[in-house]
Amino acid sequence: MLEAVALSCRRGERRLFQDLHLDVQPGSLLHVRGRNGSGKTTLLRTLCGLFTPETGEVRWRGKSIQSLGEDYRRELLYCGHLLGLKADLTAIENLAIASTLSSDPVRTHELWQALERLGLAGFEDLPIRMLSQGQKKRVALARLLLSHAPLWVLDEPFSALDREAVCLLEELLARHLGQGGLVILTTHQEVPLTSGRVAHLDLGY
Amino acid sequence: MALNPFKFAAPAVFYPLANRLIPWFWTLTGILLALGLYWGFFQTPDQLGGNNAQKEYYRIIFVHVPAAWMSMWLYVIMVFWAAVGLVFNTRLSFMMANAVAPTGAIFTFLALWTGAFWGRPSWGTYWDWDPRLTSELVLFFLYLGYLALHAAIDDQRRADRAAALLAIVGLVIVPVIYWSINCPDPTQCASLHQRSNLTRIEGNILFAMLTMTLAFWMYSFATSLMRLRTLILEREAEASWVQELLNPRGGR
Amino acid sequence: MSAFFAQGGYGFFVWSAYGMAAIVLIAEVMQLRARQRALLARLARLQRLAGTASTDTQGTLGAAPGQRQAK
Amino acid sequence: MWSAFWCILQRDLRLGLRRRTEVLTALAFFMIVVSLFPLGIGTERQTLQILGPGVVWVAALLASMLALERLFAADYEDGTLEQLVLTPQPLSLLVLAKVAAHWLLTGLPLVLIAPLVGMQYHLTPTQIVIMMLALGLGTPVLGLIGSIGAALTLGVRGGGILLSLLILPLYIPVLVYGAGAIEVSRIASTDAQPYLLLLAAFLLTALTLAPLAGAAALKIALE
Repeated sequence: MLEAVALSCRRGERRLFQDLHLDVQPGSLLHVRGRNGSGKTTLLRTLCGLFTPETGEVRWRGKSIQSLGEDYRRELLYCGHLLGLKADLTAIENLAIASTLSSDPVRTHELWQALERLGLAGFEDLPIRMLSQGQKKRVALARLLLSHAPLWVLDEPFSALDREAVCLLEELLARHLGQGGLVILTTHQEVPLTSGRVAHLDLGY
Repeated sequence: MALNPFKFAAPAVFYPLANRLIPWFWTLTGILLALGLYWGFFQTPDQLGGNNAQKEYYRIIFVHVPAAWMSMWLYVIMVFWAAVGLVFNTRLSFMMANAVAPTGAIFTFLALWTGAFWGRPSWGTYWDWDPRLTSELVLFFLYLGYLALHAAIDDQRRADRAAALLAIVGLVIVPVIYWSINCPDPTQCASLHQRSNLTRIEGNILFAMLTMTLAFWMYSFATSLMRLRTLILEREAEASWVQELLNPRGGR
Repeated sequence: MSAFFAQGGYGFFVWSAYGMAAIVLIAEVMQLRARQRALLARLARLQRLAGTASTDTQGTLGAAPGQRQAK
Repeated sequence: MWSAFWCILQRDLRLGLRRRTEVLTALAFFMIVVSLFPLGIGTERQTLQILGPGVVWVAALLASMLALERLFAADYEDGTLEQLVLTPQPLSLLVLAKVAAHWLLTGLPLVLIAPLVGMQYHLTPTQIVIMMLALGLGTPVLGLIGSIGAALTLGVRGGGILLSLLILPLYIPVLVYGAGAIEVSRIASTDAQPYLLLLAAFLLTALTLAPLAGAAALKIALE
């Protein structure tokens, strides 16, 4: 479903990886591992189309993501190191904007339910800047709950999460994979998954 | 993706080619410069133009006009390579644009300086808001903008592409700037007065000026290729072909 | 010859223009040559460092691992 | 698609109003610069009337330049810009929405405060009306062209000064015809008509081309 063909990327003068091939099938999770600076984030951003590779191509459903453009982005959800939340807006406002922009708008009560399920009851209408780092991360993860995008690209999703949130995220990933979704993520801890296949990709060795 | 269409686009192949071309361009520059200066100073009448003829100071024309032309041509060449770089995503094209930019900026400065020293005897002031001088000044700012933006961004790749886009936007807006300076009052838009047409100028002067222009072209090629050679080396320092290049005996 | 330098009394203007042209163009060429020579020297030094480092100690100084075994 | 445009416009307006300082500083800067000139060049009517149009426009250029630096910077720092690029909406439309919101917050106040400035410079009532029209047509163009520069210098050290070096030369046509319109309308306001038409032409061209260049610049900046 998502392939990368002869991908090579360069950051400044350093070549991060060369001739990288990928083929992620529906219902499977690709766990990208590697030391700091081995190009994990660059690879993820290349797969999303944020970074143009020096050579090689990323294909979704057989077609290059450049030619697909908006269609590819409709089926993609990216969570990077930065949470993508406006500090002055409340959690509800942030999620409402994210869902209108993702062109499959969600009714407001679903927003409240999602936040409640992520243990943010009572914090929904506070400006994000008043929340703790862990709570902000949960608001960002609420988008996983609301999104219908089959492809999830997550950069260090488990960072700054407490025990309970980690279990919740694992449950979300399992449910997504169960429905035939794809996940590409980087994390420094093992990913104990209940359903779906886990593949590993090691960079920089 | 298919290998790059044009073979010379690979820096490794282009570097030796540049090495061979540079001496040729220097010799051509030397010959043309000598011929142009000799002809300009010794084979030309002592004044230019019919009625209120310009005295000997008109000879600044042999440096001012070629420099002004080069400043404009090099900007267009810079934008061409910038566009090629953005479209084909080839790093050498961006290096080409970076190699040409400083020389273009220098010619713009030269055009302004020599223009001022020509203006003083013929118009009575070093600076006059004559549309041509003002446009040259604006072009100088565009060059400075390109160089400043490229230098300010650390990541080489983003610097190339950002500066390239700025150059393209600059080229799109330059005609509008030139036009708005030339006819600030749209109702009776003064035609671009003093269209300097070359035919009226006396033969020898014209010959000297064109020779000097050719000399400046050769100079631009030579300096751009030299700067390009250094840029390639700087950016491909780790590449294997650079190691062989440094000790042709091939390691121990 | 002095008429040549006088340029009909406008020598100051003519030679300031040509003088600046000469200064600027020659300066550019000198700067380019110096930059190239400095770069080549630096690369050669890095090369030597990489060369000597690989014979006595096993430290890597940017030389590709493959190249080291090739000795 | 237009719901996304409206959503971003609304979001930025809400953000702008919650952080009123950024809005007021651009306006205050404009007023201060405009009020400084008479102290520098003397305060008799004649010189002020001649210099008025030019000073107003240069101050408008500088004020919009200062406000532009924050156009994308806030979104760049908290990661929302990445999300914007990755939405299934055309990026140039979102850039247009952001520039529109930015103009409503910083450009429009300049137009509304123009009468005050006109009085400071003893401009005739017709000149003040023409000034408001010219500023109304010109300031969006400043925002649109400036947004390209803001995107190019995103996250770059010394971005503010660099932005002005890159973008001010591109503002010259707007400055020439904007100031010209006010200048020539001292006698009859009809004389300013060709100037205003030209400014309108600049606005239409900028509306179509600038967002495309801005979107490309954003993609380059986010790499």
